Amino acid sequence: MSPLRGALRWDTAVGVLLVAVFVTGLGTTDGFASRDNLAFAFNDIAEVALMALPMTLLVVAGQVDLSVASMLGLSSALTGQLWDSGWAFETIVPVVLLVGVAGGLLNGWLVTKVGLPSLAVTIGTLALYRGLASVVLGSNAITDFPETYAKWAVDTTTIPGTFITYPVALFIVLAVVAAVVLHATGLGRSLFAIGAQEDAAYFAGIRVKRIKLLLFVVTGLVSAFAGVVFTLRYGSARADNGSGFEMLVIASVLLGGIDFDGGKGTLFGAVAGVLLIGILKNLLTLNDVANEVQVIVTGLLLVASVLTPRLISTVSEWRHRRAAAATSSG
Amino acid sequence: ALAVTLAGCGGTTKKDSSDNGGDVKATDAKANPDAPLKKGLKLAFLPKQINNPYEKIVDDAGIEAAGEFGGKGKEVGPSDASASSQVSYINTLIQQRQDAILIAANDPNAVCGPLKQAMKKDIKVVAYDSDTAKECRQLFINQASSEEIGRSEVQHIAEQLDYKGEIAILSATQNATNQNTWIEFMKDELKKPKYKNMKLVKTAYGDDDDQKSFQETQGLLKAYPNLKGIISPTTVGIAAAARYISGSSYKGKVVINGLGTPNQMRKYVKDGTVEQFSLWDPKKLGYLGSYAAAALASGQITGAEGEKFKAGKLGEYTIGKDGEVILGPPTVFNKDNIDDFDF
Amino acid sequence: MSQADSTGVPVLALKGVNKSFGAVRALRDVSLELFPGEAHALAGENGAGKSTLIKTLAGVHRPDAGQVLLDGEPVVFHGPANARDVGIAVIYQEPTLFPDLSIAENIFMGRQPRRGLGRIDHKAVRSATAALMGRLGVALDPDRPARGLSIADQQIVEIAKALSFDARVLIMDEPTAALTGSETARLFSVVEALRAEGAAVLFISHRLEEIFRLCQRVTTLRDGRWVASEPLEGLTEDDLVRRMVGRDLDELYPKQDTRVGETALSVHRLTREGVFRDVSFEVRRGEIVALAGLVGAGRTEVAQAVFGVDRADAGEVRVAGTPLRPGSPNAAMAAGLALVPEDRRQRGLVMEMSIERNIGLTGLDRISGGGLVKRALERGRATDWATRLQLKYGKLSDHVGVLSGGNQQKVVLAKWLATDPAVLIVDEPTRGIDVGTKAEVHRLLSSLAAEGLAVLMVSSDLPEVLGMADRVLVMHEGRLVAEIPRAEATEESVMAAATGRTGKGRAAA
Amino acid sequence: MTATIEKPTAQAEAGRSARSLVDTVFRAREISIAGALVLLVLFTWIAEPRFLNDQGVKDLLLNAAILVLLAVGQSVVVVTRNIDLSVGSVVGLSAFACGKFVSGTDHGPLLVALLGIAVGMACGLVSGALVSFGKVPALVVTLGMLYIIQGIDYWWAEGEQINAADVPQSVLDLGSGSVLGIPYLPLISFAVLAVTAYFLRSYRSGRELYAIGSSPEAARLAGVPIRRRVLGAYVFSGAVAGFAGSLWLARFGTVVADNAHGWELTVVSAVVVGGVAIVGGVGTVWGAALGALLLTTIGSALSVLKVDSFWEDAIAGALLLAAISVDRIVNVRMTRALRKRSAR
Ligand SMILES: Nc1ncnc2c1ncn2[C@@H]1O[C@H](COP(=O)(O)OP(=O)(O)OP(=O)(O)O)[C@@H](O)[C@H]1O
Ligand SMILES: Nc1ncnc2c1ncn2[C@@H]1O[C@H](COP(=O)(O)OP(=O)(O)OP(=O)(O)O)[C@@H](O)[C@H]1O
Ligand SMILES: [Mg+2]
Ligand SMILES: [Mg+2]
Repeated sequence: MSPLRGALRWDTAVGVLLVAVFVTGLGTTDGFASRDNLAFAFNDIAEVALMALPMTLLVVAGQVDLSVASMLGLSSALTGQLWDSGWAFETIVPVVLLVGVAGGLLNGWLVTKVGLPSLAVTIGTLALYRGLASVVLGSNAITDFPETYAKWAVDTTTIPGTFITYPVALFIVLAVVAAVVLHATGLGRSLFAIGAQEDAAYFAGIRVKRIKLLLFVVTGLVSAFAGVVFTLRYGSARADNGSGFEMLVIASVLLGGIDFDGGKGTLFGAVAGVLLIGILKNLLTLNDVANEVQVIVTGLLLVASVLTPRLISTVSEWRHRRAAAATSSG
Repeated sequence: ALAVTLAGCGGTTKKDSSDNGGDVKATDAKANPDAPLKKGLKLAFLPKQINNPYEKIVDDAGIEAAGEFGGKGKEVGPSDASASSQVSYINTLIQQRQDAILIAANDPNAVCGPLKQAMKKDIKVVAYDSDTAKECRQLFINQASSEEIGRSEVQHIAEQLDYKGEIAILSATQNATNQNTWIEFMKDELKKPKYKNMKLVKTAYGDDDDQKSFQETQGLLKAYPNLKGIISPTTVGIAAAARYISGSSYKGKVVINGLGTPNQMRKYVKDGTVEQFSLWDPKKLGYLGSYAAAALASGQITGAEGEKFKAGKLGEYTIGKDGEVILGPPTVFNKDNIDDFDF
Repeated sequence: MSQADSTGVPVLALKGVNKSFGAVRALRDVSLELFPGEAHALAGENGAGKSTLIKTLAGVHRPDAGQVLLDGEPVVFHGPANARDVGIAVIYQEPTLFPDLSIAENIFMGRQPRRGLGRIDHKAVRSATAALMGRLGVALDPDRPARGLSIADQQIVEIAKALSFDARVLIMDEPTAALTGSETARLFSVVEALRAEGAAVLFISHRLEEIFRLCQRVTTLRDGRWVASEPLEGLTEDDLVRRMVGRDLDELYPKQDTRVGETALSVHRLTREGVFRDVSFEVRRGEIVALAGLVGAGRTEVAQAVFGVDRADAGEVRVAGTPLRPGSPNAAMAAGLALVPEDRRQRGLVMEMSIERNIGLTGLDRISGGGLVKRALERGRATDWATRLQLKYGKLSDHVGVLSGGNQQKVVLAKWLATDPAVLIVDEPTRGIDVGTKAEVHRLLSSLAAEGLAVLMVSSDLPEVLGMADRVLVMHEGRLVAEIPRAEATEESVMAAATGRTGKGRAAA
Repeated sequence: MTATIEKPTAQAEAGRSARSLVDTVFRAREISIAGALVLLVLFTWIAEPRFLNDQGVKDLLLNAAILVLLAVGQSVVVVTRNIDLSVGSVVGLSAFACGKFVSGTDHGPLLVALLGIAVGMACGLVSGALVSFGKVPALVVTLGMLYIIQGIDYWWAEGEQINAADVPQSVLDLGSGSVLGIPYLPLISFAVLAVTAYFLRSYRSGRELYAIGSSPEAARLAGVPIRRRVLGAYVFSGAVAGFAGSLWLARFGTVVADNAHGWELTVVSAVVVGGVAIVGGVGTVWGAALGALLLTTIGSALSVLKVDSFWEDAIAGALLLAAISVDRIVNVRMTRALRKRSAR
């Protein structure tokens, strides 16, 4: 019974679905399996995937950060503006990352010190950071980033012999770190406790506020870094870079079975969710499936991600009840 | 290289990278003007946004044109017009080994990398409607020369107003490059002595938002009681302005001209609010793009200045500076011809 | 006293009911009959299935097998609303209020009196609530939101809700667990009145004397099985315990004599405006100090301020002589303080987490090595304490939410005892715990104290206070009004202080 | 015994004075937003008197009308501890459906409104059924519905645009006409707002929505028909969004597939700013409507003050944060003062 139920968990199901989609792609679609395409397909979701990692931790702790995409945009705009005014790239990156930390601190401060709900706060900073991005860069687009750095972000540079690009490699490393933190450390346990029952966590001596603040800071930092990667990858800094990514990040995390109410989910699920969205998009596009159909598929997957486990447990409960009735009457 | 630059000046700055990213376009291939158009060419149209009504017309016409010379066209694209969203489609088109990509770029630079890759793989790239950086495509099909659009707008409205009176411009956003170029040419044209009795009082911005443009029109008419004419070189603006005026007391007293689509403007031309307006035929734009791409893919042209190719029923075109091909002067629509068009 | 006519038709009955949750068989072939005009007690250890039985009667659970009979006819309830509509009122073990709504709305939700066009008659709702409060002898403001009510006040609202039905059957799952004597007395007199009007009453309590006071018959459950249904007349408390536990019980208050050591906790002029003021006391090693008082006297708040989850406005707390950083439970824990909170569902436990993880939560650094949590250590810690407290559970990886109320309380105790504290503050340590376990908990506290632990015990259970405490501190309306040594502590002396009838001469040092 | 009676009396007295304070705090939520709104309007008006001329006031009301409507619908869902992220898509679909329906015909506004409401109700029915009967998290489901409805809309529209010229004049008149100088749209929004507010206050089913949001478990035990109520809330929110779609058509005349794209977050922020707790059980539609009015007024004020459009987003975001922070801080202070005042 219980191993069966374990296998039917949604995050496992997303993993299986991911493999199935991948294998289907290999079998049916020309050009899907090529090194170039795979490198591209994964690299194309690198920023969303990077931001999904801290977002997973946040959502497990019952919080959310809707300002990630705006922070990406602000970081991109800043990178562009500073580069254009002659700063050295080696100076720009730390400065931009610091801005990310500051943005995260603001979110975290408003949530922990002022005591506002994170959804409300980050809807505000979503507008604020995006607004600052357009203040910084206006409607300009900055290009001509240094090839020495740009080449590390693009999909044509891969780890020799593989289709793994450097942003993706970074993602893999960070995903492992995040998985260990979430599932094998005391901090991870605390995150689950905070998400499931904040009061109880606080009464157990867990430093709830400090941990939340830390999470927001890390999210800001990673989003700012994603902004740098994005800028280099497209070779174009614009204030509207990555607009709307927040929904994509959240959709991937939710698709991976992370409970938005906090306290439940696995990092594996979130990673599988991100990759599934990326691979599916690539595969559907290769097969000339119209964009609107892709949008519908994303929606259906999200609905299925919560409906399927529900149906499965209803059915198994029902079967169990029948079995119990049978034994007690027999 | 990294070590050198670091040692050299303590960091990588913009100055160091000016000669980065060499020219990929180095096409050694010679043009063969007599080569026949290849059969079964695969052309892909990549609009700014798949739901843009205007680009839909362009692309449909292009796809139809491809049928004429035995090619196959298709339209793919994102549903949001952000800078980056076109990139994954370019990649896909490369994987699908299309013969040519026709793109209306959302961002001249963000699409550059993948387009260069496409050209490396011998996929021809033609920009239309909105150009990419020059080195990232072989041709740009320009709907009309900017100078011609700007000057002709002024000429048209001047004729309607008998060369006297106050006029205003209702533009899109403050940063729209093509709008601003046109407005510069309009101002330049107005400097000519024959317009000495005309005065440009204000340039308003409706942000290509129907409601905003509507309100801006209202504002213009309130603020400048002697206003005699409005030029709106944007399809959203001219339609909103016409809608406001047709339902107001200004109808018949204020002239509206600019760029609009016949379907949007038909009602106002028929009810007399608007006498005439202009636009290039987006169908012809698509048609020309399709033929240009086919000519490239068949080796008739390479994209060099001065080369010539035949674009079906539109006749012969010559490639101008920087690989630009100009569709031709805009069509002027009025009561007599508007029913011949449906877009 | 109208003895029920056992030969008549029961208003409500269960016949051969089975109910399982996954692998747990909570009820097996259980039958029960409730007659009009009779108060019927339901007895059993924690996890015996009492609450499950009640929820089956109330339409919350559907039996897997067996029947619910109403007036002798089988019925199927499709939900609590169904049962309510036929006149069954239920007070559940855990108060289930709407924190954001007013007390009046809480009581009449979905049944508000209406005026024209189906609109709610807000005035009538308020006055009916005020009348109910009058009947219960409390003066809670009908318009006050339920958020922030103490557990006891919440329980009173629940009682008022049940009374508002004019029900034929009144079912009460440990309604008195959080109440003090006087409130309990008031509740009983109201129940007596209802019973006299012909209502059937089903009553659960772990306080046996209450069962004997209120009820005529008792049904005993053990491990989900029916043991006996019999009149209480002629039964002794020991008989009843034997039915429940299946053996004779040891002493209930096994107070050991200990050597009192140096001061472990000292609280000096602690004040939280509007809640309590100027509270000073000491607890020494080896000592059990009880903090008594009426409901709402501010005991819980003092405990929380000492532990640092609430910030005090003034005053100082020292542990072993070192002042504690205020407002930091973390610092308190580091100094050797532990707090078993009153509200176990919100504050004591993370309901969706497993038993072992809940127990591990207070010692994350102790069960980790090299930054990583060691599963074996975590499980060892949980197994150890589950055994010591005789926790009744399926697997340690089960959610604590599925445990019975008493067993949940044990998990909270386990999680704090596992921190090896020097000072243990327990707020209502045995609320909802069965007699057997209660004795266990008392023995445990007693032996821990003997080992040198300092215990501050907040309790509303007077016999417990008298039985266990070396000293009794009494609070009245936010002030510490008396300190009574064990020898002088009697029901009268404590109650006199708690109700403010003592002269200030006896006030705490 | 006497003492027991004495004690609660004292407690109740403290409780009563506390209550009136509590009341003020809760009402303060609406008052503080209204205050912020008045300040903003006054400031802008002093800086630019034309802000409040005839047309200016009309513009303010018109700009807010549709957002207010959506905020009202959203609040009803949010008080039940759920959320409807699909509103933006529903408005888009409904506006397009209405546009397609009237295009080139002379259908009247009533028919258009009914169609819009029907489209919206259908969407709300699906979301609501999934949330209430499927017992799945609302956020995920409605995010999914956002994509699904949007996809259907795109797929149906195929890049088509409905032009004002194709829309019957009677429909456009609804969007631009007015009575006694007040445009129809804000009047309609106000009517919907008032009726909804009255319903939520004075009907059992309205109160039950709050009960569900405050504690679903308690609501279940109290016999509240949770599924029906939640479904009802979604259908209502859908209907309102659909109605907003038809008003969109009436006001703007021109519709494309992605109208109101991305509005879901604006609507949610209006609701949150207006004091409706995102965890349910608390808040009024009046507050939500004020929140919506504040958000749109910030936008209008900035453009009237000729603030560089690049700054608009940043300032709007900062103002939003300031509004909710100040409100929160005031609230905390009041609660603390209240505790100390009840000190004996
Ligand atoms: N929802 C549930 N899911 C799984 N197991 C449950 C559930 N509810 C109760 N149980 C189990 O059923 C058994 C009986 O629990 P119940 O709550 O009826 O005990 P009880 O007699 O009321 O105990 P207490 O005196 O502690 O309240 C326990 O073993 C408990 O763990
Ligand atoms: N979270 C809260 N918000 C507002 N008032 C509260 C809150 N908690 C307690 N109170 C009030 O503070 C006073 C002291 O309550 P406290 O819980 O400390 O009393 P107690 O003596 O521990 O009683 P109990 O037996 O109910 O725990 C009471 O009037 C109570 O209603
Ligand atoms: Mg129980
Ligand atoms: Mg207490």
